[in-house]
Amino acid sequence: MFSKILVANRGEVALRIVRACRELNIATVAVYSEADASSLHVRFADEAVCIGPPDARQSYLDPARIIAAAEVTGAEAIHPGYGFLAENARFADICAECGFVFIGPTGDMIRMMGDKAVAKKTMADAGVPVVPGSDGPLKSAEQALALAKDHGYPVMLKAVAGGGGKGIRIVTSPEGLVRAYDLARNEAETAFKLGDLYLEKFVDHARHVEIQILGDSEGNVVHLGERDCTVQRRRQKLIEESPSPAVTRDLRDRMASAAVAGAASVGYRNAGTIEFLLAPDQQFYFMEMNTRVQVEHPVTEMVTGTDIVKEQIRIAAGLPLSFRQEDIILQGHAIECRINAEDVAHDFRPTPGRITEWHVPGGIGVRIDTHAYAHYAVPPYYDSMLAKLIVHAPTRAEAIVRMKRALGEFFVEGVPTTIPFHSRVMSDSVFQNGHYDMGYVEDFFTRTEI
Amino acid sequence: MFSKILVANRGEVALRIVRACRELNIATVAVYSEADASSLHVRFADEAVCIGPPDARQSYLDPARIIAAAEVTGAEAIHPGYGFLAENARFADICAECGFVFIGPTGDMIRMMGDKAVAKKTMADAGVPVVPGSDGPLKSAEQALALAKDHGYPVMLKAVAGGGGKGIRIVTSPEGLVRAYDLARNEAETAFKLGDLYLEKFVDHARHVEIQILGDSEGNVVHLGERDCTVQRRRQKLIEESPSPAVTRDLRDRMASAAVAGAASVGYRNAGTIEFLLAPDQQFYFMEMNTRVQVEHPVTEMVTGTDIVKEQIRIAAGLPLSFRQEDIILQGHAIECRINAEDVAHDFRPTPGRITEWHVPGGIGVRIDTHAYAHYAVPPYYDSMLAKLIVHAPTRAEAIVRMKRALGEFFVEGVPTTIPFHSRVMSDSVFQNGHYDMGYVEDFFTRTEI
Amino acid sequence: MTLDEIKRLIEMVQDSAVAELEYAHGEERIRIVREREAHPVSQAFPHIVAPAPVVQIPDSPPAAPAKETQAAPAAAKAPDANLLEIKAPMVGTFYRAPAPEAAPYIETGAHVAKGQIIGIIEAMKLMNEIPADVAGTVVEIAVENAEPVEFGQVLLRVKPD
Amino acid sequence: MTLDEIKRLIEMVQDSAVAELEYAHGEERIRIVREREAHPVSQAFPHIVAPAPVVQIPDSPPAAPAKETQAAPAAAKAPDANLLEIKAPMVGTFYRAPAPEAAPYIETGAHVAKGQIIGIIEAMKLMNEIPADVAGTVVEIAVENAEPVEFGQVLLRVKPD
Repeated sequence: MFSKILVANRGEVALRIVRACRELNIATVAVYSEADASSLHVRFADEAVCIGPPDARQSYLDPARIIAAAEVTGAEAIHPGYGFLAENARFADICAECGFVFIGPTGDMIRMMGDKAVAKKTMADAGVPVVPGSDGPLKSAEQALALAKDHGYPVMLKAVAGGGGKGIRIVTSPEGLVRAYDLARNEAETAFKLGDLYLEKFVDHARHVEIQILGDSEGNVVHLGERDCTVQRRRQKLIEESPSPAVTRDLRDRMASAAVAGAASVGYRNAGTIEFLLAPDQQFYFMEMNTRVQVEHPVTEMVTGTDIVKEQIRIAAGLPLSFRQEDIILQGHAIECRINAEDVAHDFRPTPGRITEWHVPGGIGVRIDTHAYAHYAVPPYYDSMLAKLIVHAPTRAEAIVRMKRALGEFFVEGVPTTIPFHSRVMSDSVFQNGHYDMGYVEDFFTRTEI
Repeated sequence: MFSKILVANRGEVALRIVRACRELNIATVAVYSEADASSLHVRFADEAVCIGPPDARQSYLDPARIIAAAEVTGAEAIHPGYGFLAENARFADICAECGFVFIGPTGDMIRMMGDKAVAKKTMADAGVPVVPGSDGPLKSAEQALALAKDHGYPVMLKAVAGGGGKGIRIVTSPEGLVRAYDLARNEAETAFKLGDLYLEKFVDHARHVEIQILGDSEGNVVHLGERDCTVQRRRQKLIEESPSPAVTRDLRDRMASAAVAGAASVGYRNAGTIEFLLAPDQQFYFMEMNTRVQVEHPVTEMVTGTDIVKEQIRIAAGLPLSFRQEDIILQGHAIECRINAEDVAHDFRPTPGRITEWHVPGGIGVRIDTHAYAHYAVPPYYDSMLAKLIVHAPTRAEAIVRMKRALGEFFVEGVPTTIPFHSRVMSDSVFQNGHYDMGYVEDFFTRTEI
Repeated sequence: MTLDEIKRLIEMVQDSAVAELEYAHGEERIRIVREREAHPVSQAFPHIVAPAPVVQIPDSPPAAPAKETQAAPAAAKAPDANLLEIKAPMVGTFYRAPAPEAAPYIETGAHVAKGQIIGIIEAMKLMNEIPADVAGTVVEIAVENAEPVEFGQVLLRVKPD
Repeated sequence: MTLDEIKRLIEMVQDSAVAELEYAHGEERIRIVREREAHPVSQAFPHIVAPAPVVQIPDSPPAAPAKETQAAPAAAKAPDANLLEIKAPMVGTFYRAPAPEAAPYIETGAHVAKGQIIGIIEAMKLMNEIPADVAGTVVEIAVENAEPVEFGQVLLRVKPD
């Protein structure tokens, strides 16, 4: 096992990794920008190194600074968290070249899954259902029109190099497709320096359901059930739950088997997530694979009793998974609300500033992951997530009232947060009955007043 | 189900009950003394009634004030928590006479278990092993001498009306016994207004292991495994864990069966705890039955996935238990540390005062139950417990490192607390190997420096 | 401006509810900012600062959180420093008269003697007569007839003799 | 305003509940800010207030929490307001000389010109020459040879020309 790990991230996920290391008796090195000197991940790490100014490109996104910090502190491995360099294949390569263990899959694996067209083809070859569409990048608008005619409108144009909801256009007619084709190419060229597009059938009233998998160096691949991340706003996840209210035992078996087969076919190692679109007819389609730990991993930890970040570290150290598939039993129901420093009344505008009052909920079945505290200043340079509030209860209905109860105990003054929004969702009958799809948040604001 | 419950307590347990009610959609009435106006149990209840001055005898211990508060607020049931009126049989009677449901067993049941000699005889009749000793109150010092000769020294003299470790003397010789007999009678007469004593064999190197049971009005009695509460100082519990490191599966079955048989034999209804002395030879002896929820109930909740306070309310409302014995599977290991406002370096002296800084731990497997917060003033009138920190992990070793990690994140300024003490215990090899007995804390301070 | 004048200004700001004072005259300019002592808790838990929140009337909606309804009346009533308060010695329902049709024990404007009964508090089906613990003229009867009261709640305000 | 008058003003503010006093008269202007009690965070997390804690030396015990060892040196060194600081532009290992046996680039008391190399920071096996961004006399070399430095850490203190 490693004796020292550098955490190449900030905020709650950096603290999450520090906690896992502490429980594994591994020393930690936090890196931080000048804007994060008083963040808890810095406070709770064994060592901390300032690596640059607030601008992430000169701090958290700069591989050279991370590696230099690992060198001067004598770290043996680097955990990238999520975001920043977590899915940067070159960074994974650099870590390996410089003699540091990258806690995640290999650079080549990240590269393969980062190319959406290659990822899709790889999964299709492994027998994982994929959304019908172009077989690799589109060669022309004419090819796009022919494919759309075959599969029926609406269809989506997606940038091969896109991700996180960026570079996607939905078109409903041949005229729209012709217009969108050139626009989307130019956009992708500008945004990702690669204009390649692919086409997919657009699945209406779909849900976003993902399977968590873990693969070790002995070739074991275990799944930890699904997470339902359908509650999104502009493709940013807001609420996640496990199990999904739309997934039956049989459907879970089929989705999980597909995910495990897909991961096993490429010899996937470390934590990964296979994201599926789930159609109302229970058909599911591979969307993409995330080659890192997810923000929403705690809901899975709570229903399975596992510690995903510890497993990531064990796997990277060459140890086998600490459980087999038959040890994983889903217990109860977990929900996560992302508490962001955002003004819901003003289009979820980020609201950095100083937190003047901070009281977190407690009691039975409540977990909080946060780097914030009373008097913490939320810096304007990074994402607006302040905390993840996760609850666990025997049933979904009990988890919802528990979440409502916990949100009612969560007091933040100084910056507006998404707490009131989440409270309203927990009281919303559509969320409560579980029959929501990816249009939920838009529909919610149409139905209710802010 | 009730629509409104009055919580006849203060501090963390009052908040615990408010939380359970909120999750059951039951309105709550908090009662409070003038010293507790800014406590969280007042803040989080739906209504709050000031019932008297700080002195508990004129507030939390006065049945008339509690009942009057229930009357003016229209509450249907009263939850007594632990301490104060929780094991006051007369209060349970008064509640029933005034038309309020007392959330606990009947007054007669409390009375029976409150008389230690009757409780012991009742349990012995149900086949529960009891500590050898006098069959009811001692008639004379001569009878005590004869019994002590039969069972061998050391023996204990206990006040029939005692409890919580009060009114107990250990004697090692006939001379000591003669001397102690009159002293203990006088003490008991003064403290409990009843001088009756009984004698028991003193079990050396014993552990305190208790079985949580729940009985409903349909006659179902279910046990939720054991708690090990051996780490005590002057008979005040400091650390509790479940399962006990000293209890094998076979021993658990035997202890739990005895506890269930004992509770079933008297038709016990609501939550109760059968406390056993566990000898090094795995013999166990009934000590007493607590007819209320225990401070340490969260460790059981964490390993069984149950909500004991919700079950208490369900049972009091006449509903059956929401699970059967076969549904209860112990998962992993839980530990609770009681965080008290006490100065460990000065003989655990209580240290009321204003909390200036307050940061609670978070992350995976951590639960906090507390009524305190930043700037809360700890009143000098009541017990010194500020918070219960509970962790849950797959194994005992992991739970210990998780507790150590969580204690390291717990910052309290303004009043000294027992946090540093708990951190040292978690690092102590004797605690870690689990081979400790009721002399542990004394031994710990002999072995280590403060 | 002399130092003494500045000193007086400081004292005025200090003893006031003013947060900041700024004064300019010709060339001269002064600005005094009073120290904030805002109790942090009172911000996070906005309505819990009153030491003895008034009991909520029982027929209000059961699910409404206490924070919304409590304390506001107590806070709104700025107590006159010259008045004495007769407070409820127990929790219960306050009655102004010994029986539904009877005349009230006391009215506003009347004189009350020490020990004189000013009302009844019903608790546990018992009617407890409440004697005045001060003497004077009744300025205000602070609770309605048949209203629930909690310990320490003000029943009467009295101008002392 | 005489010194004695200022002193009296200071005392007035000090003994008051005033946080800030500003007074101007013609050319004259005075502003007195009373010290606020220690920032609460700095109490709960005692050693995290320094904006750029010094990197811990790698051979210290790995399990020792950062709080114990960090920041203290930075806090102890009260920076002289008249001195300029040359700071590390990157994380790495600082070397005072181009090679183990070579003479240091700069010594205390020497004059340094803008753009002059004052040391090397090794990062990712690359030797990065660090030029001075100010000119003046070197008053202090704040890091040892071969010591790890973090971004923004003070390398040299220089008295400007």
